[in-house]
Amino acid sequence: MTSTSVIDELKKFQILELLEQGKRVDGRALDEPRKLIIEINAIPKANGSARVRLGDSEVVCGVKIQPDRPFPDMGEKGIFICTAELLPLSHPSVETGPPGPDVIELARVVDRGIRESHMIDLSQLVIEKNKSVVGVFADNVVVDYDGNLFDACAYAATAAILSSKTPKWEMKNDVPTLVEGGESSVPVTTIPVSVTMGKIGNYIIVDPNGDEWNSMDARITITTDSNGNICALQKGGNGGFSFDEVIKCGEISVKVGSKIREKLKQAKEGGQ
Amino acid sequence: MTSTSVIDELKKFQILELLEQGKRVDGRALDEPRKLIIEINAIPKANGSARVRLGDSEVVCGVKIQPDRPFPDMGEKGIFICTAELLPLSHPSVETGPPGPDVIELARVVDRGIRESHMIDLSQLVIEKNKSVVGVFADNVVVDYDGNLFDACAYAATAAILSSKTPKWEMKNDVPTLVEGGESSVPVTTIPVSVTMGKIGNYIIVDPNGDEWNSMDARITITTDSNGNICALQKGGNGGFSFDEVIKCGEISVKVGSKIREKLKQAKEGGQ
Amino acid sequence: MTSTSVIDELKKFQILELLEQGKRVDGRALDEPRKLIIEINAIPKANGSARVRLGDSEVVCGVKIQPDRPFPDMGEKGIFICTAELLPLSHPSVETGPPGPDVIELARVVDRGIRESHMIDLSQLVIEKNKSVVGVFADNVVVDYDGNLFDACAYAATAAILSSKTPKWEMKNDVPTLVEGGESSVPVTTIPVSVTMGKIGNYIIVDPNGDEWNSMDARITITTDSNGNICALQKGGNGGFSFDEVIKCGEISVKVGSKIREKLKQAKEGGQ
Amino acid sequence: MGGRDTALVLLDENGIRCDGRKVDEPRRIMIKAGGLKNADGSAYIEFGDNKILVGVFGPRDVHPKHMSNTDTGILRVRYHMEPFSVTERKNPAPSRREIEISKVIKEALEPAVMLDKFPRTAVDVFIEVLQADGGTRCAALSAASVALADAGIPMRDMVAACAAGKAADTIILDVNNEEDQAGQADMPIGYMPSLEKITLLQLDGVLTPAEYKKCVETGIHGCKIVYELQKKALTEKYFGNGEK
Amino acid sequence: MGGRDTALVLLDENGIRCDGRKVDEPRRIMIKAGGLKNADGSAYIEFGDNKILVGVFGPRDVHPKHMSNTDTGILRVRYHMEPFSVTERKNPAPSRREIEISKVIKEALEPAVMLDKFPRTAVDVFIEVLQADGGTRCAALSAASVALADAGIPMRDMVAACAAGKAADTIILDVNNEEDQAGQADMPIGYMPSLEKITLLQLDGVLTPAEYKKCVETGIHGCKIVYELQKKALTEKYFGNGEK
Amino acid sequence: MGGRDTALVLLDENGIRCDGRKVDEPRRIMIKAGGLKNADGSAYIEFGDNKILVGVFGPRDVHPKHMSNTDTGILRVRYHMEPFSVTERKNPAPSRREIEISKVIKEALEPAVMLDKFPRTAVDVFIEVLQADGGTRCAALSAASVALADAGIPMRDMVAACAAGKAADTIILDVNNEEDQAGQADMPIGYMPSLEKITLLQLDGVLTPAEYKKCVETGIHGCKIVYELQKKALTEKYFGNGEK
Repeated sequence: MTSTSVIDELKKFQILELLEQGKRVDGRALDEPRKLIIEINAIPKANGSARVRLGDSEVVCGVKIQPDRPFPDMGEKGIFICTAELLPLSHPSVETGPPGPDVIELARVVDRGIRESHMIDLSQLVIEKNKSVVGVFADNVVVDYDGNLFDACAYAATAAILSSKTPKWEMKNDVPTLVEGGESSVPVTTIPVSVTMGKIGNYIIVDPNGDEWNSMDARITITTDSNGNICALQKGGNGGFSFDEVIKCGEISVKVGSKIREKLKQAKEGGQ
Repeated sequence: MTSTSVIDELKKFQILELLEQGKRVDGRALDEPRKLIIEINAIPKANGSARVRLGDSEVVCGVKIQPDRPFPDMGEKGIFICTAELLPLSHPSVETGPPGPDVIELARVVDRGIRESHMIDLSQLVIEKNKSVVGVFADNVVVDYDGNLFDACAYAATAAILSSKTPKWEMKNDVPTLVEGGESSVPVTTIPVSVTMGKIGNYIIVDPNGDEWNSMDARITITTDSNGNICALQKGGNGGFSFDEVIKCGEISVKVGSKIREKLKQAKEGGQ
Repeated sequence: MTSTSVIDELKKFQILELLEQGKRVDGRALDEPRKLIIEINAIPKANGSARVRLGDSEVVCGVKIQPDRPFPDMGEKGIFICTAELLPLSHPSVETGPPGPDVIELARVVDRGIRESHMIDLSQLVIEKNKSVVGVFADNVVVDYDGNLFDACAYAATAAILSSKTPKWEMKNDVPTLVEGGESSVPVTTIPVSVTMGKIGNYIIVDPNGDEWNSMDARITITTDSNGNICALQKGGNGGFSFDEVIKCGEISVKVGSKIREKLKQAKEGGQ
Repeated sequence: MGGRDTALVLLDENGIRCDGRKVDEPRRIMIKAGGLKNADGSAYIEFGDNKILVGVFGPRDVHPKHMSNTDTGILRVRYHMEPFSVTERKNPAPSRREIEISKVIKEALEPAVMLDKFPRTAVDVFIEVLQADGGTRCAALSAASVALADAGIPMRDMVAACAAGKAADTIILDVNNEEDQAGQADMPIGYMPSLEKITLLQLDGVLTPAEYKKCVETGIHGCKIVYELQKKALTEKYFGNGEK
Repeated sequence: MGGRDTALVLLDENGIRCDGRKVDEPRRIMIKAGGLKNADGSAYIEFGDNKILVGVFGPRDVHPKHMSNTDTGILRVRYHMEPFSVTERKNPAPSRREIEISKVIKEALEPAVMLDKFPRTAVDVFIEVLQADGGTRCAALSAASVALADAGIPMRDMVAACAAGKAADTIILDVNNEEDQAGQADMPIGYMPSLEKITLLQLDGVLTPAEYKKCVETGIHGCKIVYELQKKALTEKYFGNGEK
Repeated sequence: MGGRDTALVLLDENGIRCDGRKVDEPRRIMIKAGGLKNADGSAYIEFGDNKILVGVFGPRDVHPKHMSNTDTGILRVRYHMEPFSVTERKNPAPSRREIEISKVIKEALEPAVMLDKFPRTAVDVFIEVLQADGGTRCAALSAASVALADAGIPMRDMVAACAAGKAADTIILDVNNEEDQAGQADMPIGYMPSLEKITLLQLDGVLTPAEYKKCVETGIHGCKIVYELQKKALTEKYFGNGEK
């Protein structure tokens, strides 16, 4: 039978005690994310890729772009799918096998943040209406874990998409056929940035690390777009937020998000 | 390790003792089914539906009708598939996950009872020969369990099919396309009725409730059609029947079946 | 917790002691395979079949030949797939359920031995280029186990393919259609023979039986073709081979293989 | 948000929505406590055209044992859609969407349930969507709270849930299926009115910071309407003319 | 029943069936007891073109232990078709049909096996259909009885099995594949001749009550023919010229 | 071997291969020991265009317990390809090919690892192919040896791996993707250079007995080159300027 370990309890106590003095275990301000390192084109044979470290959490995202059938009733739009997987080498507690609810939620939240921002202009990814469209698959794999994978995966996927080149296909004899030299950037309309905040006691902290993640009462992930609008949100954890906290988290996500967005732009420029 | 519980043993003893006096635990005659309540159109957005209570067993059946590819070598017939699922809220012992042999047998017996009676005239459900046909899917979900799901599901599926309206499709550009206003009843040729009997000691009882179900030595489910013919049968349980018992069960199924058939007809009329 | 049983240890000790005197537990020479009995056409309704006993290991292989879609980029070649399954009646330790790594390796090694020899001329199995090809499926089922299934399955599959007749199909209205009376042998270019050797201590033994299989440090399976060339190889087991041993095993596989090849040819002749 | 083009008028010149509602008006809601024989507690909700049944079992033993917790009870939630509940017949295998919603509803209920009162045991909440119409997770969460109360599970408060959203550039209450497909944003909210805590919050679709605030306020307003109906359902069962 | 239209004459003017048999005549049946080295008991049957192998293990320990029963032994049956046993190559994953037939055969054997003689243990019956030709479940059940006897499992009686059915408006014994596809009814029966108990009974297809009675009688007649061949197979192995 | 027809010149008149290498020259190889924070040991290899990450955990407890062995530790290996590692996006479910390669690599490592030093426990080797280019199993095995050493697992020797093969009727070292697709034979070899033992050996494609011998010799030559780079990687981490 499981039981909250004494060490976990002590860590939470220490984290809370520091927060009451306005401090965090790793010295950050409450609204300060960890150091973000973005390496694009880490997987050169993919159509786009990025390797991202957020503190000691590390994610590799590869983008594959290939022709696909459109979804029913969506014949005038390309396909975008974003996944996330925790590799067993990322942490001793990760098990192989089909993903559990935590990983499924992670993948779906990262996917929705990008999807709802309309980052990729899917209407430009049609080969032949109702018959063949371009599919953009952004697969995240977590190689090292230290909390807050929501943001680490979102940044990896966004950076990988920004770095992606899509081949060009035309229909020949009803089959999508590659057009040599037709490569272009993926059509991007905005840069979504997810900011995840944890609630410990009555404190809201940005980008919780692994120890903070284990001590949180609740969390909220808010994605904002280049216009500073909010385009996706997910509350998690077995605690609740007050109305004021929810509004405050919205404000933090806009402010922190705009700084991260600059880093993503720089990474793209640097990689070109 | 499992072991037949003492309470189960005592219940079986009590049931047998009463049967020796010609009585059942709930006061019914040996060949008397429980009270049957049929509510049709319980799921208005489905193409047909019914909510059925047989004693304290309760089943909801929804029918979905949609174009499908014909089975190989069956290009001149529509498709009929009937399923059954025990929802975990129907009884504390039900587990989530893939269905076990009991539930698979339940679904297949209910499906065959309807299929072998030729209730639905599948030859009328062809959109274009060999290319596209109409599929009728009758999905039963059990929401409360008190024995004899074979009959509860069969009645729910039959009532739901009787209440169903099928849209009309025509092939346009090789795609089945909805014809507005083309709705009609599903073509029905007969009304199959399943009657399940349990054998306890040397007694044959109709429609065993939950306690009787746990005490049975063997069971038999016989489906009859509107002509009073027998069109499907399934013996179950780890006991056997004599030749005379099998013939007697056939007679009971015809007699009891005709009464249930009237209730199914009334429910259809009432619902229109 | 598992632990090597004392009986297994004693058996291994006995096997080694005999090997030091140049003997095997069943009296065979070190490079002598067990008695091989091949019955072809054991499953007359299949397109080809064989029942093979290698000592007390017994395998039934049935070949089904049917039209299929070609693999992408392989539109000018038919399909060949060989599988292997351990039936639970073959040994008390076999469990039902999806195959484990051992059985997956077995199936893939048997498949590759035949595939890499180019035994079947797949270029002759095309119905219409890029659209429809002939698929040859050779499914092995193990019905009795006494070691060395690699060779028993390979011989069963090879004998079954040699005995196979393929129907003829032509495209009519874009559908592969059977041509009556068009039956012919499967086009065969060579007869691959797999020879499996075990290493116990410093001894190399051919065709290990069940007890020898449990005592092996490592094994090697080498397939040779009718020209005496080596066309597939798989090392297994948690020990290693020296360079000299690997070369010696190659020589044994050519020598033993040519004898087995004669038996396979005879079985085919005998069956016709 | 789908954001599909459509000829549908989501909001007319008089501020009336496509289904005749005002901007801050929820759909028809009917909640019934109890109803199932075998479940320890149950509830049935009709929320617009949603029809959802919830059954609760527990506190009961946990199998396998190592899944239990010596310090607290655990809550397990399964959100499940029937094959016939949606327009295209649904594959019976649990979808990733169903798994995520199960988790989100579980985490929305946990702050309300006094799990520490029954360590080593589990409370199981089984949600069955018989007919779906947009906003199933809010309807399901509202019914689940009633079913937990009906099962006698000690609770700090009930969680009431309702979505707010944006359509035709206006913040609206209780987004229906058409508004969800053609609209601009959907924000499901779960709220404990007595404790003033938001326990479920999601958003799909684009909102300015000001709209975001308005949307949360509107959703909480809807939750309070639902809360009254939840209490009424329990009152009817336990103090009314008995179960119908 | 498929009830497909076909030019096939199922019964000619002389009462002879499409494969040359009379109405009450079974197909060629060959049963062999034993044959497998590793199984505790085994049998092989050819029943028309059916070729079926059965292996039995047990009584043996049950894993995991909580599946065992302190009061009685348990019987486990797996009916399985090889990929090459049917016209279209079969997918190796167990089909719902195979799972149902496994259960039906298990329940047909249970009245015959004295399971109470070996509590806490299991007897496993593995049925492998090498070639299928209509009536596999009856052939499988008949062979399984012989394999259980060959394994020395104490039994009250053997279960013999044969189907009856209806084709060309006539009740016939031992429906073959063509008759099953084009015919009107198929009724597999499992029967313990000494104890006069029907332990397997299924029906697909339409019968009047009178035909129903005739059909059961005809099937039992077939079971008695099979029963003699089962006994002969065991006699040959244990008292004959030894195993061939 | 695919043996596809292709216009590609695999070997020109000067004995230079399609990627500019000589017949006995391996591709560019870069090995780094360490790198992951949470793993007990790790390594990263670039071998041609292969990019592979390996993490090792253990010795650690085995769950479930009955999988452990009282006499020895056990080694568990998972070889896994990322969806984006190959030309066509790979389905995330483990393929039969991945399961076989996991087993082959496990059996290639076992002779090197002193498993008897830590009975009842397990060492887990997780291999992640980030980018694949032909010869992944050799690159993976070479990196796994370094990761095991980095984790401090006691070893008899390291296993170095490299493939040899045949293309344009010539025995060549370290077959690349084009040579594998269009070539005549591919023989991956895993070798412990100090103990002179071959622990991985496979062959696809046709070789005469003489070519077979040459191919094994060539492969072992390649393994020795890899071995030096493995030792260099460990030296750099433990005795160099520290981890970069």
